Amino acid sequence: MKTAANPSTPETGIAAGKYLHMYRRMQMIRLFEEQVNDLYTRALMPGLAHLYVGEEAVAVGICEALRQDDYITSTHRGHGHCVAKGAAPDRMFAELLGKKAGYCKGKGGSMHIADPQTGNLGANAIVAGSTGIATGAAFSAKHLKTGQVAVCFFGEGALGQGVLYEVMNLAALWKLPVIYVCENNLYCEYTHFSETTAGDILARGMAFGVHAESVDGQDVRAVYDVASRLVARARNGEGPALLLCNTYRYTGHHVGDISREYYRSKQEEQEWKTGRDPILVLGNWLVSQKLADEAALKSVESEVRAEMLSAVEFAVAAPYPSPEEAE
Amino acid sequence: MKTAANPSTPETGIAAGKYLHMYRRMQMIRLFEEQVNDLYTRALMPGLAHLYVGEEAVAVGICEALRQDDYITSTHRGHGHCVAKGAAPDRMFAELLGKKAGYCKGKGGSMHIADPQTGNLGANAIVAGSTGIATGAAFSAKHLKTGQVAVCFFGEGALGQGVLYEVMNLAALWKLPVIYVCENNLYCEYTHFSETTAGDILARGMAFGVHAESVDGQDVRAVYDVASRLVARARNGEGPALLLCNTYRYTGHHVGDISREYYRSKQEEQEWKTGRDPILVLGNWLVSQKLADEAALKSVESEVRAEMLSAVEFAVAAPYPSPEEAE
Amino acid sequence: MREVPVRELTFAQAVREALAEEMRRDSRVCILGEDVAEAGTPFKVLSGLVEEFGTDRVIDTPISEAGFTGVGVGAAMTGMRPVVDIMFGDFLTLTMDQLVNQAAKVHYMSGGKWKVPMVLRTTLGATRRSAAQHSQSLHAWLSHVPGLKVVMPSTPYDAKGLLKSAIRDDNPVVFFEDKMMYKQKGPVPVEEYTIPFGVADIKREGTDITLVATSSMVQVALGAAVLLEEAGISAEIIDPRTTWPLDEKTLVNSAKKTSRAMVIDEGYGRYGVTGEIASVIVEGAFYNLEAPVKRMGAMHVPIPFSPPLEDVTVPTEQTVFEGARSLCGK
Amino acid sequence: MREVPVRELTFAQAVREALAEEMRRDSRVCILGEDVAEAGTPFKVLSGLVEEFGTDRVIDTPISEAGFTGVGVGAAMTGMRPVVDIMFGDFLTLTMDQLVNQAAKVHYMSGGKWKVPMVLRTTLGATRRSAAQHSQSLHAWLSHVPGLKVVMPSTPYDAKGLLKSAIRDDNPVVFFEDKMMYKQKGPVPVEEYTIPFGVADIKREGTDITLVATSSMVQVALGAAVLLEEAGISAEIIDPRTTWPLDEKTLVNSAKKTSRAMVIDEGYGRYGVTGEIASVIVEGAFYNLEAPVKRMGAMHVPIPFSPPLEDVTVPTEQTVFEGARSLCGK
Ligand SMILES: Cc1ncc(C[n+]2csc(CCOP(=O)(O)OP(=O)(O)O)c2C)c(N)n1
Ligand SMILES: Cc1ncc(C[n+]2csc(CCOP(=O)(O)OP(=O)(O)O)c2C)c(N)n1
Ligand SMILES: [Mg+2]
Ligand SMILES: [Mg+2]
Repeated sequence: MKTAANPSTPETGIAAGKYLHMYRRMQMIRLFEEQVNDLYTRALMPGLAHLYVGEEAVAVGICEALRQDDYITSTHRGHGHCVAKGAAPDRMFAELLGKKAGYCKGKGGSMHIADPQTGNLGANAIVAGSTGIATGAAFSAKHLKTGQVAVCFFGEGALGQGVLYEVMNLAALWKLPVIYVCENNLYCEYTHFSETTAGDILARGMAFGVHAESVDGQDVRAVYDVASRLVARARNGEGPALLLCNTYRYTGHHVGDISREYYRSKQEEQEWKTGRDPILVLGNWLVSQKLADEAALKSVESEVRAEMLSAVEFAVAAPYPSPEEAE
Repeated sequence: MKTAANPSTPETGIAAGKYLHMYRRMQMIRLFEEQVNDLYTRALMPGLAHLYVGEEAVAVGICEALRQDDYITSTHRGHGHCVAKGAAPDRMFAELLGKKAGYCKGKGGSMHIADPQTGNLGANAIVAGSTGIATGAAFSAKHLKTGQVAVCFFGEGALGQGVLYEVMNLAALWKLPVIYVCENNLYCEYTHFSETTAGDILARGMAFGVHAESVDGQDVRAVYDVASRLVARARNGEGPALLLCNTYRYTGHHVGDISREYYRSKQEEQEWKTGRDPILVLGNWLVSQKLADEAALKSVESEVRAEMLSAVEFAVAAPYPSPEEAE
Repeated sequence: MREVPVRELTFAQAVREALAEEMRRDSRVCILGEDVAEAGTPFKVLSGLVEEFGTDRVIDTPISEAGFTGVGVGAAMTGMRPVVDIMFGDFLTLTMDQLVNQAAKVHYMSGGKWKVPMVLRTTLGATRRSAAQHSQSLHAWLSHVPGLKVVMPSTPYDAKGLLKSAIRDDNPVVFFEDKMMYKQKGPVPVEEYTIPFGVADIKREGTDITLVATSSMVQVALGAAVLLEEAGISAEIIDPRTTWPLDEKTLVNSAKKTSRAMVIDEGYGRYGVTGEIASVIVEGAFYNLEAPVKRMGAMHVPIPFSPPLEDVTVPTEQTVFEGARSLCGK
Repeated sequence: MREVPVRELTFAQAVREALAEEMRRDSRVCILGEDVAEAGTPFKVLSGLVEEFGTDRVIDTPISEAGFTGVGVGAAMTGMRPVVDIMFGDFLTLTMDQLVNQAAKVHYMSGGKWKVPMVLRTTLGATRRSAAQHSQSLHAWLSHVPGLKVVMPSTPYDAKGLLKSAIRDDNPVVFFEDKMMYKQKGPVPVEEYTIPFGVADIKREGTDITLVATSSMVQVALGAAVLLEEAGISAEIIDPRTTWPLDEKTLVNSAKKTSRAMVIDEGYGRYGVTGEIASVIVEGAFYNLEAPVKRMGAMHVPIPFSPPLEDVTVPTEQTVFEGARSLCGK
């Protein structure tokens, strides 16, 4: 890729390499999901999957602010978090196909990828189901004095689950190094969040003594900046935070959710896709800052696509576990 | 009793009879509990009971603002709510002793008194266990257009239960006529509320779109005033409210909790009992306003005590259910 | 019943028709749940109801299973007849306090003063490649709890008749639908009917062995019965239809007649429904039994995602056939 | 084991000693729960621990059973060994998602990558006049769930040895203590010991009938055995000690020997522990049995408050005696 050798960007002093890395990571997520959808369409993937397309800047902006041994917990829409935290696409695809080479030996599938090596405590198919786990990981970090931070990703639908407030209260009382990242993509399944959420999201954190901020979830640099601050704060013993990331899922609730007009308009989808696409936004910025040119960005895309294709190939060819392994 | 014939009080325009009635109701609760403790000490009552002594102004101030067909839900510390809503002490004592004449035929006991006649949906031994029920009653009132209001009493310990926030969110979304009354008596069992409650209680309501206010829970007139406003608001279709009542329990968490020094000082107890006793506060005001004299108040006390003694007598003499009734 | 006009409906259509009829009959019946209105649930079971009954009666909720189940309990106590929708049976975990400590106990604990005419509809069943948190069949838990009735329909006909009874019941009923069965078709009379609780249905008559099967396992047992027939074994299939109340008599009488029994249920095999039903049969038919009652349930592991793994965790026609054949000593 | 120095400890003291020893041995062991620190729980089981281990390791929580159980799961996955205290077993309803969908499944679902060395201690048992929401024995639910181990000690000796094993187990264990038993005394060796899971204990040897009893019911069965002895019937009493893993062999062998068996458990009688254990015995000892296995559990009603009502809902020495005698045809 043609870029200046790790120059500091004028605005933030962060190495440009970091932003290029983020660009690549976002492309990885997008193109990973492209393959997932393809596998579904070709009837090669058992069950369903919830794509993260459109929300890439959230996972990447946050995870880039983390150490490898920091913890994350993830959701049913978890591929993006896994990739951003450093999981290998080939073993992720293998898991999605139920193959033995998968992260969970095929036992987990799309909604349960977990990986101790990258601090991934696991995706979770219960909405808000991992909020306790993330808070517990922060509890360990504090008690064992490891300096680790835990990030709990959840969709805004999880705001409906009482356990979230129970653990925010605990985290605030005990000053735990945990960051609750609310990915508000405007919908829980087929219902707009305004129909299910009274009051104010940030106020919900603050009412429980949790520091709260919001950020444009389509701007990876903004996400990264605020995440870096909140992570430093948590690591510093200053307690938990709630970060509201405003974002949008481009496609259906899951791969089978094709006809969406009854709950949202094509125009709304179009506006998010064209005006605020996180990959375009960062790409344009990289170009405008002369940190990369269009050709370089294109070549990232094609490199990543090739990587994904070979990862898929690996997964498709990989053997299933044998039935005795069920026990 | 020697009082002027139902004069309006200068301050609020509320009939003095109402305040005298409140005075009597508070005495009823206090002397009811005096008997409960006595029954326990004499080993006549099976199990334990949680006394409401010290908190009388909350139940009375709220319930006086309600219609008979308005709903309440209550807690493990529920005798005061039952009395305030109009339950008969003799059948309450019978229930506490497990007698067939009790409100629940002896099946419920102290923690489960329920009475459709007075809109009492039941005391509940699960902390926050009735928050859904109260919200559901408000749901019915709205859907059936009955004009009823539901009041959900709970101790501040219930702020730890996530379901409370789930139902507050629902009540706010659906503008249900429900009032969440938080009785902050400073302790959940043997732990001070500040050790278990981060952030701010009123903010917790507001963050979910619930109107929130607090009041001195030892001043029955103040409680009644704010309750009247909130009830009118709810009946008017303006939605739910959270009312924080600051109060204190004079005695142990339950009748057996005698040695309390390890979690709170005698001095603290003394300050609440002498400085802010709800019965004294109202009594002094009634006297200062010349709405009653000391002798009249004394005679209320002795009338009520006699009533309680005969209610206890009834309950002690009443038969147990026969074992076949278990099925 | 079979004399009146009959159509073929899917299981989902039968459920929907029961709801629609009861909602027309009784304006106090309403539906509460996630994505129940315009979306008609992810399984499309409720499609069309909001159009007829409006968003006042078909009510989308936040993802607050405990909260809206609790609202259902309170609403039921005070004049409504709510049908609460819990999308996946796995999410019952979140409603257990409302269901078990509240709904199930209110009537008894209040000395009969308050009633809770609430239905909680939910799903069960694996093999949908949905992994451990979206595949469980947790009806044993609720069957264990006094104060709850538990319904497990296995055909469109049963689903409709039992759901109508559930809605008319004055106390809480938990209604389990096999999510893999929604598209299965079966005859449903045009005329109104209800099916009482506690009455088992003999889904197939036979003489050599009694197969007691619930919900999803009834079709599996029927398939196995065909294989057994070919092997010269005549299987009688009993569907209890409700695990509580349980029609002990029909189970016991069948086992007495055939002298051999096997119980098949999709819940985890240990400490589940099969233990109770097998024990009831042993208690009632011991002296007529030629062999111990056999049980088949889900393997005692969290349900795995990978198809070759998942497929071996639940009873199939083949494993039921083999189990029954060996029980008959063949 | 009985050669080494032995003292009499109460059940509560035995539990406390197990915790204290494990906390000394392993600094990752901590306690989370309501009023566990200065108050030492309402049952005073934990009195003194906070003085030795401090509030960093004996941690008072808000009334957030789901929340702090979830924290326990996450803490267990990441290096701690939390012991979560749920005051009354009835409150398990609130922890079911964390326990069943999270704790129980993490190890399997992650392909063995993550472990959850968490113990959840809670109580069971009625007759405390605490009514329907504070008296339940809900261990059947957890025994039904793959991924959980379930421990039901019946003596101070067992409580100590089993709790130490639970704390050392690398995956979740639910530990049920009978709250009516806390003051019961029994011999406990001074020297350290642990008791493995899945090993039943023969609490009394006998030849005519096998009484399988769990937790609180072991004492009841022992009392009934004395009455049976007087009636000329020799009862063998087997305490499985853990319902999962279950020591099927010891149960079956005893039933084979005596030819009659009865299972007694304080949980609700229907769809509970007795159904599983009775079925296991029937499966293994059918051809040796003279009579169907009998079961006794709590009456199928919410537990009533009134003493004369509550007392008839649970098995007693007298009802066990009568049941066993009639099972022996006397
Ligand atoms: C406790 C629970 N209830 C319901 C569901 C079904 N469900 C799966 S995803 C989802 C919507 C989640 O919305 P949100 O949290 O906003 O996440 P998003 O899908 O938008 O990323 C629902 C209701 C579930 N998995 N868990
Ligand atoms: C869900 C649940 N957890 C724990 C308990 C045990 N418990 C009974 S009362 C109580 C304290 C409640 O405190 P609070 O809500 O402030 O009410 P108060 O007793 O002060 O009136 C606790 C922990 C319970 N009954 N329910
Ligand atoms: Mg969303
Ligand atoms: Mg309190």
